[in-house]
Amino acid sequence: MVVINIILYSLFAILVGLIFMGIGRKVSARMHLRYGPPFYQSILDIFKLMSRKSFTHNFVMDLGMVMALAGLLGTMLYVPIAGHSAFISNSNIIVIMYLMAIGSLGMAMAVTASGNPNATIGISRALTMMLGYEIPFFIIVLGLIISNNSSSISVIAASQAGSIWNWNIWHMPLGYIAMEITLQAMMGEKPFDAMIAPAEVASGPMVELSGKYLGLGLLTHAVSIFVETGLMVNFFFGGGSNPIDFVIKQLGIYLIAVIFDNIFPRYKIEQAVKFLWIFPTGIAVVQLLLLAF
Amino acid sequence: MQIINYADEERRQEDNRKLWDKVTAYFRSRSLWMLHYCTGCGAMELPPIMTSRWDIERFGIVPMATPRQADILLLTGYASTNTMKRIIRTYEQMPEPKWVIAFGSCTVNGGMYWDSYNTVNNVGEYIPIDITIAGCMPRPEAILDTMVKLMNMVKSGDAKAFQKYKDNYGYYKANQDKLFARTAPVLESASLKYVHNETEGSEQ
Amino acid sequence: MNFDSYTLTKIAKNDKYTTYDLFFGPNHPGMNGNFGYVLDMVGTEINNVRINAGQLHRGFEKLMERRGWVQNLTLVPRICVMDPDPNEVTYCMAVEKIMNVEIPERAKYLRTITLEMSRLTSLLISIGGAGASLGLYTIMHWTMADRDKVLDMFEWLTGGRVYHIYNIPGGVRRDTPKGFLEKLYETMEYLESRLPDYDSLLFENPIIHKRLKGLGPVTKEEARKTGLSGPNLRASGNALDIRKDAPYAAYSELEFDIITQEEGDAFARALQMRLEYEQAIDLIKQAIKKMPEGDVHANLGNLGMLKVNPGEAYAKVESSKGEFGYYIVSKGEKKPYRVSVRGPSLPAGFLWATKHLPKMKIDDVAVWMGTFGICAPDFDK
Amino acid sequence: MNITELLKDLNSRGLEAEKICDGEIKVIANKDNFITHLHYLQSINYEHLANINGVDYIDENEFEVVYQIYSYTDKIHIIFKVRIPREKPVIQSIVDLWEQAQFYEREVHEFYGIHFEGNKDLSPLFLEDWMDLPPLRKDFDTERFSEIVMGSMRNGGKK
Repeated sequence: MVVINIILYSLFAILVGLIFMGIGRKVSARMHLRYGPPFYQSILDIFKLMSRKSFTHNFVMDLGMVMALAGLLGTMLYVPIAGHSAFISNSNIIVIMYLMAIGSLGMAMAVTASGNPNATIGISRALTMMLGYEIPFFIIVLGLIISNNSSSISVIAASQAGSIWNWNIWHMPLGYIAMEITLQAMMGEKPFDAMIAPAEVASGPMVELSGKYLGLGLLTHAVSIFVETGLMVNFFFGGGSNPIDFVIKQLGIYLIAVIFDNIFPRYKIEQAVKFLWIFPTGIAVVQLLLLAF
Repeated sequence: MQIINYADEERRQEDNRKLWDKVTAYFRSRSLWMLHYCTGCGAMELPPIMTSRWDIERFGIVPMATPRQADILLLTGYASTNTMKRIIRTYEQMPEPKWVIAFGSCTVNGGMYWDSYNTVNNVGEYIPIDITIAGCMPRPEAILDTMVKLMNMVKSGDAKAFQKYKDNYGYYKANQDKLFARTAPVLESASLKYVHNETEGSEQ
Repeated sequence: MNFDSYTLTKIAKNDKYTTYDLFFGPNHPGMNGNFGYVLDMVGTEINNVRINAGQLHRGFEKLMERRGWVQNLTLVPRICVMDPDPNEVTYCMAVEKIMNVEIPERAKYLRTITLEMSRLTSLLISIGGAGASLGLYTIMHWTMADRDKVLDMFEWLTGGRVYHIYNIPGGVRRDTPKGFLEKLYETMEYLESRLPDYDSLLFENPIIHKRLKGLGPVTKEEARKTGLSGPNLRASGNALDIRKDAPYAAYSELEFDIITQEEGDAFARALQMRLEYEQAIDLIKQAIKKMPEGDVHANLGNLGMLKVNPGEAYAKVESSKGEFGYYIVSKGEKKPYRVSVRGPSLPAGFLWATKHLPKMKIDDVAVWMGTFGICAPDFDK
Repeated sequence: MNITELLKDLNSRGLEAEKICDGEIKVIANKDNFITHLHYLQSINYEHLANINGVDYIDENEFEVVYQIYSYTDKIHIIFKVRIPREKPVIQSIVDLWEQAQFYEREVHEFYGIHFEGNKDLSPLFLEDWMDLPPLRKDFDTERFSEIVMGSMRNGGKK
């Protein structure tokens, strides 16, 4: 039963993530004054990529890509979807934060194995960016833990149930603002997309990925969108009463990120880390102090 | 050396591909990624087809940063000898299946640069081409029409130039060598060349 | 063996793995055009730069010696695909200078209009490209969509979208179609109404300020001495413009000021482009209002058999990127004896690359190129 | 300095200067001492070097190196010409005067085979593995070259 659950939850997360990507592309297109691709375009892309021949450089590259996807799927299983989850766990935030790093590390292993300098610069930027957003993210999470006396996401989500006015976004608005900025960096959207910057490092980590590897990379991205927006819904938007409610809230959060993505140019990596360490961290610290005292 | 024409051969036969091949062909045709490489001035008409007026992303066609990720190689205009070298390298880096579209008259027969010492006349002699677009430069409508035509060719399985490259590699390689692997001057007049050496300069 | 610190540093310096070559272009999304730099990198910092040009070399100057005077008109606009009309006008001006022909008044105004429209299309690409190299693709899509409106007007006037071949020795090819000038005026008003959007998205964006200010500075004196021209020269504080210094076409009859910036950095160059874009709209409006009636072409006989008397001339035009100059030598034959082209991008693309790129981070290369408005075909020829 | 004064000044320095039209003069200099003249021109505010190009006068068996110089203060363009023999195409480099000259000189070297003494880097800029005559020389037949290497055909192969 648990195995079937895990497979179903994974497929659900991938599907939702891919459709979100398609809708995001459509929204960007409308902001560019274009018509845009159909909302299921990303699914077509994945099928095509999986059917192509692909180049591998060595065993580490194969392993790394699978590890990245597996790490993020593992993270996803700990995120409660409207109170449901694949197996019984207390969905501890610390575990999730720990597992989320595996995705990035797997990607780092895979792309550095390719030996392309663009990919190496790109992934070193991605890891630096992780260093940048983990600190404000952890401070926000600390605030949530303190206010709920629990590090379980299920508990945090359940505490907001009932009315819309129970949502944490009203209780800790500063934390929400900090999280919104941090989320932009976590999803790698502009202005924090220095790692994939096509004009600088020719799409960074993805430079040497072809066919199935790029497909796995896209799937990883889709799952990461699901996980990160899911965390946001659980933290600040009451976790949703049913899965459809949950997904709609996720979509809203994703579209805010997409809109910001389209109106900002990108920071350099050092500017981005500096920004993340000053503004969201500062706001989150103020929120933490307000909650603590 | 004989060149096998797959498109004709295929049309004579019935469409006896397996269902799975048909399905993959459909997905491939709906998600063609093109390489972001402006080889010549034809690249100037690519931004218009990517922006609001013609918006090629409707068909799932988006520019990609590196040859590894791309399905279509666009030869946007004349290919100089140096560019041809890079085009071949780029083409060989792309994973299969891959398709090539040649833009403009100058890729077909040299166009207005037919007698230039540094531009290739027929790009099709060096790498296999699926579709060529005539004109200098082709209008965005022509490019869009070509893209849709390529989508249909991919869907029906006619676009097989990349297999032609593998099967007739000897022919293409011989042409490429003729262009790049020159060891001696081509024209006799090269013996007139004055080579300056330092000792001569210092005697004065 | 005795390893003192000196030997160790020497070994570290000679270690071939401390630096690596990164090919920035020709196949790179950040590169505009088929051109490249080979960057010798230490980490993410550039140590040295080698120029990897010649991918667009077609031997124009040789081909022009082989073709007739009017046949060459098909070749010249291809030297710069973004900004083709200055090439045609410069070539025609050089031929007219040798032949000592005065072109009709109306033709002068029409030349002015095509030149300024061409400047609009080119600057729209440059502004959009500068945004896109920083990841702001929205501005790229907007400017490209607006550029299409100018291209439509070009198509109506000349029959071609990108290459027009409208200017011929002795004037322009044909008179304006009915209703063209009114529609052009409307288009200009539309483009002007789009400017606030560009400003709020690009030029007032705090991240753009952060990225561009202080990047790649050029001082006033250096800009004059190293052959920079056009917006790059004026962005460093030099009030110099060929349209004022050596007026051609109808510029002496139009009213405009030379726009300058003081800082000379990448942001000043980007802002300069945007201000010149606004000025070009204004110039077109003025030219439409002042447009005289009359012939559009001086009678030079059968143009296909055109023979130019012996002589030589250098003509230059202020294009959107700087000075386009044509030096033509005629020996009184059906073909030019020598045509030499001066493209505006060489000082920026070659000399300033070797000055600015070392010690720059890889992040800034694309936007540095974008603000200089480097157009590879005009030095590759 | 206006154009007549400039012509008088240049003629007094032993240069053949001639007016072409308004704001444009032609100067012919000797290959041995042209650098001093360029130096003088630069000192009187002729600070913009627009281009260096070669011309192949094959009938006279001479190359001409042409420097396009412009003064932002006088608004006068000078076409500064130096002739050198075709058999021995060597001329002094002006890299010390204008930095951008090194690239223009590389270009002229590549296309005409003219050697610039004092320019440290004259490696090919545009053409790769070029073994024939420099292509812009008049005795280089580009059509024949294209026919042999790229298989181009005049009139599509019809005679």
